[in-house]
Amino acid sequence: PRKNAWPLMPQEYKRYGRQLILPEIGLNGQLRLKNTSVLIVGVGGLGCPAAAYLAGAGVGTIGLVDGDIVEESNLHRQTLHTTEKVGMSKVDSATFYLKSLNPTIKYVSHRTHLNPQNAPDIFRHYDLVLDCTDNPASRYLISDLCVLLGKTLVSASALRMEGQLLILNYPPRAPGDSSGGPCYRCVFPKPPPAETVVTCGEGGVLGPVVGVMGVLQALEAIKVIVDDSHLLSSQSETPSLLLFSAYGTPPFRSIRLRSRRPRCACCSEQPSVSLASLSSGSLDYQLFCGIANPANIL
Amino acid sequence: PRKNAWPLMPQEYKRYGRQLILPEIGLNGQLRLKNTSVLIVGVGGLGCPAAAYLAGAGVGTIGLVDGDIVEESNLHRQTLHTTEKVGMSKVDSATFYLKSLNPTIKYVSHRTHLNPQNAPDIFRHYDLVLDCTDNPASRYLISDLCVLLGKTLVSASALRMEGQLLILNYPPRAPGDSSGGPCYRCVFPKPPPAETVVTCGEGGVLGPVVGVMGVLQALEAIKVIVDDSHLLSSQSETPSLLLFSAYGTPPFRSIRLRSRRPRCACCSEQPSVSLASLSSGSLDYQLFCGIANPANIL
Amino acid sequence: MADTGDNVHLTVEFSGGLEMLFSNRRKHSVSLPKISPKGTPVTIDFLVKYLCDHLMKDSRKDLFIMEDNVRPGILVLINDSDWELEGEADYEIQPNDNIMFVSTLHGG
Amino acid sequence: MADTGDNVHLTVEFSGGLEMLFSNRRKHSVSLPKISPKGTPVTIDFLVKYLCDHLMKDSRKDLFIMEDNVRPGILVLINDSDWELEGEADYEIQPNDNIMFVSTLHGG
Ligand SMILES: [Zn+2]
Ligand SMILES: [Zn+2]
Repeated sequence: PRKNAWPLMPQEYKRYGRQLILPEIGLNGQLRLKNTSVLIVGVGGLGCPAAAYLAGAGVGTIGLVDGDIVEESNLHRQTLHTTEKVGMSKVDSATFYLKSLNPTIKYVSHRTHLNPQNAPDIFRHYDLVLDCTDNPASRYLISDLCVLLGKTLVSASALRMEGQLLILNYPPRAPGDSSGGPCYRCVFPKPPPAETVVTCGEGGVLGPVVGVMGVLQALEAIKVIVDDSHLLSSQSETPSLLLFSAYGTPPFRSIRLRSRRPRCACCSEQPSVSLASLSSGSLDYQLFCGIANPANIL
Repeated sequence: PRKNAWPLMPQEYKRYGRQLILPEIGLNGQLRLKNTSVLIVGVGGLGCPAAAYLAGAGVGTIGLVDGDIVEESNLHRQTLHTTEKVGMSKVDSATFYLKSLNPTIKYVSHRTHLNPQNAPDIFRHYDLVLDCTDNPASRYLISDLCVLLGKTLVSASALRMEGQLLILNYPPRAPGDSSGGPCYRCVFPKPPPAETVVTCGEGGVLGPVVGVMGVLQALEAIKVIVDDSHLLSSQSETPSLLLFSAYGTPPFRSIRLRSRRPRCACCSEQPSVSLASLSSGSLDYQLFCGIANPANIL
Repeated sequence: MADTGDNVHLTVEFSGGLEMLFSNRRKHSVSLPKISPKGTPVTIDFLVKYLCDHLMKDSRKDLFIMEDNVRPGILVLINDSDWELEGEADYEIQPNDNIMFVSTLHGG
Repeated sequence: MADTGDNVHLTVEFSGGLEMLFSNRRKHSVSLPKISPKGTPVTIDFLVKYLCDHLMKDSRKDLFIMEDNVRPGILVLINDSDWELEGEADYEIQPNDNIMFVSTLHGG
């Protein structure tokens, strides 16, 4: 993620001044942000705030993937989309907003549902990925791709009054290298039975609950991007999961997670998941997750 | 905060459907949101996300107080304002955005810096207050007014990589009633020496850090609004302070706070702070906070 | 909470929707015998069956266990650590342990 | 960490900017004598002076103490509770206590 760095323009010192003076960011961090490309998969309740704060911070290239259109029932929590955008592609609606917030960076639109065939070509162009989707099949697909292509993944989810956040494949190392961070399959080797999976449409979700998780995804992404070795080593020692519950006491809890699973189907020495198995269609994520009626998975 | 309730319009069932099905909200909660007015003091890094999620959730009336105009250096964190709004009043810029997100609720603009003379007449019209300001003088003024006028206050702050959040005067009881929640003076009876106060301009702040705190203010406001007695009683037992630190392990910590201070200058039986002392000008918040050069305090 | 006699006291928490299977309460105080009927110290494995038999009022047991194990998609946390760091189902319950069952969320 | 001999070990944390006065480190392991020179158990009061004399490299002592007390605008937390719930400066330090000093923030 570290391409050639050139100094900032005068306007950028003005725009980013309040974060440039932070010792954790500084000029080096700002240049890293500028030279990094981030893919946000899903432009809903998580993706909207995540995209807004990453654009605000000056991430050089932001890619947005979503095949859905804006619906009125999205607006209570997907606060980039506005009432007059109902019916428009979510990617277009979000890009319209983001360009008005920060016209100095690059936005790439992927108006599509993600699948094993189209995903590798999209993911290849980015340094870091945010999973802002809403179903298990896409979560496994995104994690597998991040391992196979060597990208760190910031993954979050929310439902009702609760949220969960974890950073996967951090540091991003080749399959079989036990010093790499765990992947989604390390933590969840088997998918949940389909009948236990509740969507936000069925279970509901409160706007600021999913909003908090999305903003935290942006924060973790920035931390990964500006990371230098000493921070990275201290963090990667203990992979962790952040649990949030609006009515919990305490509301936030940090959980220590396991490291890479020696027999993980994706990140171990002898993985059964490969780019070839993805493109050949031999990996059916919807079947794997027990989806009876395989519609668009994103 | 509970005025006459009338049922929702068909369009509102659609817009708020995903939160209406939450048992913690339901139709009663949605009607409470609709019939509540919230005052947001400060439309910066905290006020922007707080306002967006409260508007999204359908709070009936949102008042915005700010005397500042949008600057380019705000945009990395104050994500309601856009590049073309630089130079416009922050209140007008935010209102423009909020109306496009949710045109079905009422917005009230207070394009002014808050002071002891103008504040009581503004606060009187609201049920709940969010302190999204950036200096000690306004924090004491806002807390005093909330006690004197019987309003609960959701207060947050952020600097560099850290944030703090607390709910004050909850439940809101008359001065001298020890069953009321503590006020800002109970927790901080003496203001910090002026030379120890660092602003975001001087110390910097990361966008998603202040963003998380603002979203959490919206969440706490919604919880207070939809609260019914059993939740209220369980929460009011232990007033708490949420500490957030982006690089902390763990990042979030919940601190048990004291209850009302028996000799508090504002919420005790024999307070020295009163509406009369505010309007007469005998309370000088800037002098109290040791500000050498009293400019606009908000 | 201290131990009394032959029981071990612990806190059991449910989140991510699992609390709905347990009387809609997130936090439960649970008291187990120190020694299982088999004569061995009680483990998480024992606790899971105990919760299923005694604490769970909901009849949909398969939303919590599958083939005698906690079902896929539920994280078991022992004092805020993934149970895989602590010996999984064989972990022996200690007094005042906090055992949390979290159903993973997928919404966004 | 267990106690060794006549010392009491505790964790001291600084946040809200105070860490800048203490070598830019948020978390410190501190070992105090169990009994102060006055012959009484060590209190927070003792700890504050000890930190000022031994741990604080920064010369601007007035950013941490004022008139022999923690300055206004700093919250002192004993095991995640406001010290006013625990006896304030007179609280006697217990082994493995976590004492946190938080400077309140005002930005927004
Ligand atoms: Zn793996
Ligand atoms: Zn008070």
